This record gives sequence, structure tokens and C-alpha cells, in this order.
Amino acid sequence: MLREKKSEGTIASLTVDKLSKTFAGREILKELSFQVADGEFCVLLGPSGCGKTTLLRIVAGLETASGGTVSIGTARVDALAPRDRDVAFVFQNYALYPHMTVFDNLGFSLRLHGVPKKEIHARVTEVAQMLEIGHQLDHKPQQLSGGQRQRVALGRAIVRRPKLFLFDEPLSNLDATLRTNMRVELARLHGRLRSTMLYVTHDQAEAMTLGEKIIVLDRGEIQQSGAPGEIYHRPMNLFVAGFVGQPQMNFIEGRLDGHGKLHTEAGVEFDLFSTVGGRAAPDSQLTVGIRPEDLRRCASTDARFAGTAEFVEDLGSDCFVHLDCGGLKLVARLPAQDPIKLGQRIDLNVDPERVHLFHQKRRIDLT
Amino acid sequence: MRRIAFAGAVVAIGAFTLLPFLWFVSASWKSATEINSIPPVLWPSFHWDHYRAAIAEHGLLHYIANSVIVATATTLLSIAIAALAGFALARFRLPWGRFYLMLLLALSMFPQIAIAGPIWRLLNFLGWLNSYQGIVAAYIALSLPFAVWILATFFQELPYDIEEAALIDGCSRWQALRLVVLPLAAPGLFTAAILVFIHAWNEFFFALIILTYPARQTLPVGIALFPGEYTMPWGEIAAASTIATLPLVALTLIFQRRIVQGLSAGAVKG
Amino acid sequence: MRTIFSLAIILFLAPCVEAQTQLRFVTWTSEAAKVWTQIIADFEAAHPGVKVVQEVGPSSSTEFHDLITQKLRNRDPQLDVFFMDVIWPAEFAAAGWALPLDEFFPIAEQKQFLEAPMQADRYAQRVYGVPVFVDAGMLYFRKDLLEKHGFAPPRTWPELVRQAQSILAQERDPYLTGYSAQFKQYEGLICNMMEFILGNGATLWNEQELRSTLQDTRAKEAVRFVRDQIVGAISNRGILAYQESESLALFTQGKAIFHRNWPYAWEVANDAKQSKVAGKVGVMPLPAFPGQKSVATLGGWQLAISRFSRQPQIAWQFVQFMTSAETQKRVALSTGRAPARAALYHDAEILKRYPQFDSQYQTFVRAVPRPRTPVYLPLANIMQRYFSSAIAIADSDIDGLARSAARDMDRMLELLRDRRQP
Amino acid sequence: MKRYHEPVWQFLSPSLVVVGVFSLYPIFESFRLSFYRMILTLPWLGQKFVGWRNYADLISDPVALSSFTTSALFVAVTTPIEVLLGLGMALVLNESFRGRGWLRAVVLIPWAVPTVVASQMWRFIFNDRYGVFNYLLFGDATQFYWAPLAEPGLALMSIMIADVWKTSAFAALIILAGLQGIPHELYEAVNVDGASAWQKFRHITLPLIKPALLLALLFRTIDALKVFDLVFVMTQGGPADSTNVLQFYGYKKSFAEGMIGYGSAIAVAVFLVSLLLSLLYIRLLGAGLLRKERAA
Repeated sequence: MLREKKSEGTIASLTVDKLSKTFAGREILKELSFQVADGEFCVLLGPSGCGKTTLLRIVAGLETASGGTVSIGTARVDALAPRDRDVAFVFQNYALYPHMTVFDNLGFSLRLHGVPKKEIHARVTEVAQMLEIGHQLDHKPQQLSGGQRQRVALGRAIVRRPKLFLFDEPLSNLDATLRTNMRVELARLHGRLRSTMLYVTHDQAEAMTLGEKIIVLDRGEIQQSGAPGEIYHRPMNLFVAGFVGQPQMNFIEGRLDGHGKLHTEAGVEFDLFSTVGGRAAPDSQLTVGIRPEDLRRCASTDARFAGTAEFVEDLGSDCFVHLDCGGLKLVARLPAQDPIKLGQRIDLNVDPERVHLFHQKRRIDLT
Repeated sequence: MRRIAFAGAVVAIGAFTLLPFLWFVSASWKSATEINSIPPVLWPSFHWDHYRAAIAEHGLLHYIANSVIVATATTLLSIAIAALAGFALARFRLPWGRFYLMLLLALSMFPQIAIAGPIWRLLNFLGWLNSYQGIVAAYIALSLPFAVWILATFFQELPYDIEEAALIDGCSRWQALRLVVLPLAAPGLFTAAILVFIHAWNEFFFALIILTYPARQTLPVGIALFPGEYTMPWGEIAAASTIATLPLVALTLIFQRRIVQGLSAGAVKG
Repeated sequence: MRTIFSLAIILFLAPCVEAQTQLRFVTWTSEAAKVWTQIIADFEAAHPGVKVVQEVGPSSSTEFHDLITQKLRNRDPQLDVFFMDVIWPAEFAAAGWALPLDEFFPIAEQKQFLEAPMQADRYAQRVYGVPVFVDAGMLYFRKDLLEKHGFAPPRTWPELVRQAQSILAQERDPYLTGYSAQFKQYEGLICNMMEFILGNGATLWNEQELRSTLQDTRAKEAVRFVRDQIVGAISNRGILAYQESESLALFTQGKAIFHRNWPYAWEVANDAKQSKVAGKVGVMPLPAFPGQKSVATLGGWQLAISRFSRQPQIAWQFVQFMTSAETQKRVALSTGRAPARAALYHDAEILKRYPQFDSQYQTFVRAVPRPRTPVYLPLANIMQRYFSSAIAIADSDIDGLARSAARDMDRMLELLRDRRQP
Repeated sequence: MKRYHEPVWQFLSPSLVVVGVFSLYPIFESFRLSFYRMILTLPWLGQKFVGWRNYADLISDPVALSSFTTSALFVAVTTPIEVLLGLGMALVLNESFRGRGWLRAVVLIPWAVPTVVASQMWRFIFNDRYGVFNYLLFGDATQFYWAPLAEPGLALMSIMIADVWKTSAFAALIILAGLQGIPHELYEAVNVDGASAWQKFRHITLPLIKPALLLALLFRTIDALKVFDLVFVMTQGGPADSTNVLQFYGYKKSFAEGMIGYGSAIAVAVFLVSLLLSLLYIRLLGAGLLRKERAA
């Protein structure tokens, strides 16, 4: 999702330096450091339990870190109470004030900061129109639908015009179609507000559509951070490669012989001499990674893989074929036009340029 | 079949709780000879001079007034203090938080009779004997343990993220408590309030030795003044008890839904 | 929240009015409260500059004792004059709570009062209380039933039992009981049992040798008589739970032939509004065992001055006023409680209003106080436990119970031995 | 790493002050006095520090031992009945039916009536002649009449009945709250499997209200050990000392006989028994009652 870069605004960037957190003996965050530029939409992506929510709560001040610092703009905030950090936090289950109307929910923070009534009314109604919840202002949260409640939670953050927006998986409670719509709305919203946003999710589709920068976390450590395309097309380690991409990348173990030829467990060979060169010692273990969409059908003569279709997921737009190539399980993403029947034998090949190579879990660049 | 059994249970419970009390209330409308007539007279002859005597001669109304003042002040202050403590114990991860809760529970186990003497000396030292603040301070101490327990368990069940949203929106802990937590905790506060109120309304021994000015004496002491050295005016005591219990019954009738809802910790779904 | 704290502030600053010298009088709400307030008003009129502040406790002796001792044990200066039960003088004197009144209360003045209460108010040759009114145990009976069955009022307990048994047999009223009295485990039980034991020529304790005499055969005989002849025979077992009000109720409902109670019962039993036997009631001194003299336990209340009072002179003026002949007469006339001054028993006006005082006078003169010792209350608890255990269980081991009760009493009395008062 | 200070002390100080001054000080005073021997009416005996002698006397004092067994019997009988009755009442009150609001208020009457009044009431009801207890049971056949407060065996039972009447409502309230906390969907789920009322109770209701049951049991045990007003008004420990509960015996020693030291020792004994029982309950029935550690 391309958005034009915003000129230097007043919205400060976020700096996290060597942040660590241990709880009951367990190391949850291990000296993380990263930056979020002004107005940038940064996504923290990772499986549940990887510490991404804890990190977000530490930035918000709802939890204290065991070490490291957090700064918004130039000021260090890790010693400040949440209310002094000028951040907004959109909770997973919205955390709306059940005893207040939507209008009061939206205007609550302004009231606390002593903003005059007239201005509160103006800003609240403006945001309400923007989020199409203008005619729910005097309802109570219980009377709203899930989507509406989610928008009120969002509105509550927007009204404040905070230095930093924090999102804790705000879409996870919505149904699929509503979730895709809200993704687009969030992205459009970011485009208009140009505020710095830190967004936590385990849903990679959200990460890819929303994130201008994605930080992949696992077990409290940053696996990789970069633009969505970068993360998808040049995963720096096995974890990122496996985690990003649906369905998951195929992995094939293999051993490099003296002449740059890779012998894989399925008996398939790859001539990598020209690409690997001297960068991998002979006889070392390598892992080959092939994205399902990179596998294409070909004539049996120059087929690199041949297998029978064990299971076919037909999604209409295309279909995922689960193949058994003599014990090696592969998944290929083939166009829906030529449907594959169960048990059918097909031949596949891959453009060597698009193959990913990993040695001891680290990526080896082919070019 | 289940319907009948259930209806039977309802009637049984109603009878078990109400009949003994109704028998005593009926004594308030019986003449002196009817009250302890042998064999007992089941239906009273409905005359009202016991009520007149209880109110006019024994000054029942000012005992009730004193009890209302003492019980209300105790409830308001006790719940205010207990809410603060309960909130802190539920929200801040204090290493000694659990110890403090257990200490409070232990304190409530100590027989009040035994600490009546030292409390009397304390109030005497403070010059608070025969004063509202004296008896109220003692009652707050007596009721705090179970008030804090109820409120701490209740706050702990309240969904935390609503409060965190308030902190983010700019509340201090105090503002978060006042503007967001207390409105949501109303049922819990109510339950603790009713229990504290009833405890203060019923307490006898402390009031006996602390409040000796007629102008300050509360209801249980007032009713203990009804009997003569050898005479037991059942009629007047029954009348006084009926009048004294009505406000409480009315109170509980109005708020009974809130009470039960409060006790079921975590009843508020975020 | 703000409202809560503002309410608390108002309460804490409740102003208390300071008037002239305050005389603090701790009493209980008597049946005739109006009379007392009027008397106090008269005292204040006669003593300008003195304001009597009344503090009130329940009339039950145990609860009033808890309240008064709380002030005295803590040397509370906010206490000048208070009512004292007839069994407390020794305790309050030894504990240093009651002020000796000899300097205010000359012997000549003491002679005006009945000897029995005066004896109770002395401890170690000094006077600690001025009697206000007296009580003594008496036998009430149904004159009509006795006449109907041709009986003269019984002189001895066995005679009473025989009469009760024959009346019960003939009346055949399922609710009727022969004898109603106070056998609940409380102070009243001691008053009742003392009348049986002393009525059999025995005693509860030996004052000179400071030891219990509950094990004497005559004492145990009396207890066995109560267990077998009264509780086990002519009385309903409910008597073991009766205090004055329950026992009197049986009599006023016409369901008791004989009834032991204090003088107040005469007024109640003869009041048609409260009693179904008004006019059919006789009263006489309690019976005794054959060959012995009738004994009545002494009761009643006195006025005492706290040793920690800052104004004993004014306190004495108040006590003197409250126990003056004129005040005593007013109290006797309005409350019907037997006065403590002997002369009033020959006062025409009083006798016209309460003729029974004439026949009861002898009982009051000869009434016997309970053991006068600083450890009376501990002894009382031991005796209550003994008597109740002895008469409440049909085949109780009276000898064994008496032995352990005597042992416990002696152990308490032992504490007095090493510190003989001068 | 500096962190902002949660205003913990602002929240806890009021309760600490009140509890410290008006609870801890008196209780320590009682503990201290329990190591002294004094008889207020014999001041020349002075106030001697006698260490554990009061407690030694307590163990060897036959009246104290019998009052301990009376108290133990009272607690052992009343608490289970009150909790069971409370459970029954709570189950009924949890169902929705027309008069539910009224029944809930009516159920609270016994709890709202002052204890001194309730004791007088039951003394009035249990009177063997003009009380309604005998009349309802036996009508005019006085030969069958009981004298509940006069028979050593029945007296304690009468006090138990009065206590059960007075406090079952409290237990019912706590258990009812536990019942209301059970999410409704659980019952719907098990209905689908066609569970009987008993199975529903056994497998869903009971396990989930265990904390509430424990709380009710705990508070009732603590209060039952401290029973005083009922004994004071109804029987004064009689007849034949059969209702002389520990708390009443302590009161008699401290207030009537002026033996403050010994009376305080009895109070401490009541406290320790109560503490022991509570710890036993919490150990046996699970610590669900205590605060769960807040997850990260």
C-alpha cells in the first residue's frame, strides 16, 4: 500500500533502545532496539507469546521494563505515567467505558485535559463523522455492534491527536469481511492523519497491507525488520521465511558437495555453483526454501519435482495443491484454471533465481 | 412435579425466616395479658399502645436517629477507606498485599468482647467517649476487615483494561478510581455497604460501654434499656424491634438485586 | 467522595456544651423516669450552679456492672455518683473504686436506714453506699385456691409442697404449676437457693474462717430438697430457665399456686390490666424448713460516690438529697419500691397507698445480704454453676458437685487471707 | 531504571491507620494482658507478669475445657447446617420466579434484626408455658411439653436454632453471589447433552461455587466461635453450664470477675482456634479464595 511521504510534521518518532523484560524468571524481551520514524506505520508481527503485546504495553507505560529505554521524539518517557506520554492505545476488546455514552467515551480524554466544551463537541463530532458513527453518539457501548464499538475505540484515540498511536490487535474480534474493510480504512486513516503508529498483530495479511515497516518478533527477539516486500521476498532467517507467507514456504534439507551441487533428501539436485560460489564450505548442510507460488507446472522432461496430489484446497482464485514427491511433502499454488484432481501426478519446476537458501538458519544470498 | 417441589421450597424458606419474626411482631399488638397468655393467643387484639409507649415513653425515635447517624457515617467512611485499600490491593502488585489481606482476616477473628476494654481506654484517651466519632471509629475498625475483603476480591475481578484505557486517556490513579472504577464497582460497593450498615446497626457491646449519654445511645442499647430490673415489657420491645427493622427491610428490598449482583464478583462484563 | 469527607468533618467537630460545674450521675432508666427527672430538677433548683448530667445504662445488674466498672477501672473523672447493687460494696471498696462516706454519713444518720442494707454497705468497718430502696424475697400465693382447698398459708417448705401437690391433683389444670421462681443460671438463682439453704439453718460460707460451707449436710439437704421436691415434682421443668419476668408471668396468668419474687411483684399481680389474678393474691414471708426461721435474700440499690470524682462534696450533697426522707417518700409513693428508711414503714400516707409494706417490714429488717467479700462475683459464678448443675439434672451427684464448688470457692477466698483488711 | 511510583501509600494509609490504631493496638493489648495475672477487685495483688501461667491454667481449668467442647460442638453443628441451608436458599433464590424480589428481602430480615432483639425473641418463643414452640408442637398436651432452655441437652440446641435462623441468610447471600457468577452458557452446553438436574448441580454448580462455599464456611466459623449475645440473653451459660461457650466464659472472667489477664488468655485461645480452623479450610478446600497472581 503506497502512501506519499509526509513532510516533516510535529509528530515525534519512537526510539526503543535495548529494552528487556523478565517476569517470574522468564526472559520475555531480550534487549530489543528499533526506531519508528515520524508518521511511519510500523507493525510488530509475531506469533502469540512472542512478547509483542508486552512491548507495546511497556511503550504505553502500562507495564514497566526490566531494562533499556523508551523515547518519544527526543524525550525519554520510560519513567513517565501513561497519561504523561501523550500516547493513545486501542485495546483488543476495545475497553470502552460501559457506563458512558459514545460521545462521552470519545471526549473523555479531552475533558480530563480541560479542553473547553465547545471544542470537545466539535472535535468529537468531526471524528464521529469520519468514522461513520455520527448517529450513535448518545448510545451506550452495549447497544453497538462489534464493528461500531471498534470504530468508537479508534475514534477515542484519534480525537486526542496523540504523538503516538498504539494498537493491540484491534481487528482480531471482528468477522473476516469486516476485518478486511477495517484494514483498508485504517490504512486510509493513516494516510490522512500521517501520525506515527505502532501496530501489534499476529495476522501477517494485516501486517503486509498496513505496515510501512514490519518488525518480525519471535521469543522476545527481533528476527527481521524492513519494508513488507523486503520481509516477504528476502526473509533473513528460517523463522521469518516460515512465518510470513500463506501457505507456508516449502523447506527442503540438502547437502552441498564439492562442486557446488546440492543433493536434497528427495534425491533432487540443484546446481548452485554459479550462485553459491565460495560462500558455503563443501559438505555443509543447507536448507532450500521455495514459495508455493514459485512452483510452476512444466513438461515431465525438465521437471525438477514430480509428485501425486494428496489434497487440493480450491480457493476459487487459485488452489493450493499438497503433493507427495516420494516422501517429500510440497505445497504448490497453481492457477485455478487447470484444476488438479486428487491423486493426479504432476511435474513441477522452479526458477533457480527465486530459490531461497539458508545455512544454519541464516540466509545466503544467491546473487 | 418439579414445579410443586420448588414452590414448596419457596414457602418453606419464607416460613422459616418470616414466621418466628411475625410471631414476635404480633406480640406488639397484644395486650399485656395476651402477650404471655397460657396457652398462647395466636391472633393479637390489635391495639397500639405498645407502639405509643415505645415511641413516647422510651424515646425510641431518638435511638433510631442515633443508630441511623452512626450506621450511615460508619458505612460511608468504612466503604471509602475499604474501597481505597481494596483497589490498591487488587491493582498494584504489592509483595505484601496478600499478607495484608490475611492480616485483616485474622484481625476479624479476634473476639470483639476482648478488645472492648482497650478500645474504651483508647477513646477515653482521645476524649471521644460518648461521641459519634468515637463509636464510628470503633465500628469502622470492626467492619474494615470484611469490607476490604469483599471489595478487594470484587475489584480484582473487574476487567482491568477499561481502567488502563482511562490511564491512557489521562487519568491519574485517583481519577481512574473515581471516574471509571467506582461507577462500575457500584454493585460491589453496595454489598459491602449493606453488610457494614447492618453490622453497625446491630452492634451492642461496644455501644453499651462507650455510649452512656441518653442523647447518643444507639438502638440496640436503647432497646436494652426497655426492661426494668425485673420486668420485661415484651410488647414494647416487640414494637420497638418492628419499627427498628422496617427501614432495613425496606432498604434491602429496594437494593436486593444490586446486593446480590455485587457479591457475585466480576459480574460486570467489560 | 468529597461529600463523604465533608460529612465526616461535621461529625468530628460536634461541639459539646460546657455549663457550670457538672455532676455526672450514672443511673438506669427506672420504670418511673418522670419522677427521677423531677427530683433531679428540684436538686438543681436547690443548688444553683450545679448541672446534673445523667448517663444511662440498662437495669440488668450484670450489664450495668460492665458499664460502671469500665469507668471505675480506668479512673474516669467523668463519674461522680452512681447506683450500686447490694452485692457490690465489698468489691468496689476493696478495688478502691467507691469513696468511703463516713465523714459525710454520721452513725446517727445511718441509724435512720434499715439495718440489713446498711450492713451490706459496710466493708472493713467503713460505709461505701447509702441505700435508696430495698428488696427481699417473698412468697406470693393464690389466696383463693388455698381457701378453696381449705389450706392455711404454709409455714414450712414440706408443707408448701404437700399443699401444692394436693391442689394440683384436684385442679387438674394441665397448665397449672405448684411453685414458680427464678432457677435460671444467673444471680437470681443464688437469691433463691440462699433462701432454701439459710432456711434450713445452713450458710453459704464462713466469714471468719473465709471458707465455703456448701458441703455442710444441711446445705446439701436443702439443695436435694429443691432438686427432688420442687424441680422434680411440683414445678414445671421450665423453671430452670426462668428469670423474674417469666416466673411472674405464670403467676399473673393464674397458672402458679405459689410464687417467689421481690416486692415489685405485688403491684403487678394486683393490676387487672396486667394480671388475671388481681385481688386473689396473698403475700407472706418465705417458708423455712421445720424448726428453722424464714430467711429472705436482701436486694436493692444504693448510691455511691466514685473515689476519682473531682467534687465529692457536691456529690455528697446530691446523694444526701436523693436519699433524704422527703425524697425517699416521694420515690416510694410513685414507684412502689420499698424505701430504705425505716421510719417510712410507719408513715400513714405510704401505708394507705401500700398496706403490704406493714407486713413486709419484718422481712426487710431480717433480710440477709449475700456474702460481703471483694471476690463475691467470682464466688457467685461458682455457686451459680454448682446450684444449676445440682438441681437441673435429676440424679446429679450433689456431694461431688458441692465438694468441687467448695474447693473452687476456698481457692478464691484464699487470696483474701494473706491481706487482712485493718 | 527509575519507574514512576504508583501512589500506593495514598490508597492504603487510611485503612492502615484505622486498623493500626483501633484493631492492632487493642489486640496487642489483649495479647500483652494475657501474660499478666491481676484481679481488679484485689489491687494489692498487683499486676504480676506470669508468662504462660494463664494459658497453663486454661488447659487445666475443667470449666474452660467444657466450654471449649461446648463451643466446638456449637461450631461443628451450626456452620455446616447454615452453609447447607444457605446453599438451598441460594439455589431457590437463583431461579427466577414472580416473588423473587420479595423472598430475597424477606430472607434478609433475620440478618437485619439486631442480635439482642433476636435473642429476646427466641427466649420468648422457647418459653415452655407461653412460648409458641410447645404449643405448635403439642397443642394442649402439656405432659409432652419440652422446656428447651431448661434442659441441659436442649438449651444448646435452642441457641443453635436461633443462630441458624439468624445467619443462614448471610451464608445464602454469599453463595447466591457465587451462583450468579457462573456464566449461563455452561448450563446451555450441558443441557444439550441432556444432563439431569442433579448432574448439572454435581458437575457445574458445585465445583464453580466452591470459593463462595469456602468464604461462607470461613466467615460463619469465625462468627460462630465468637457467639455471645445469644448465650448472654437466652441462657447466661446455663442450665448446668451446658451453654457456657468459650467467649461467654472469657467475658465473665474479664468483666464480671475482673480477672483481665485470664479473660484475655481465653480470648487469645478463641482467636488461635479460629485461625487454625481457617487455615485448615483454606488448605483443604483450595486456595481459590486467595488473590490469584495477576498474569503478566
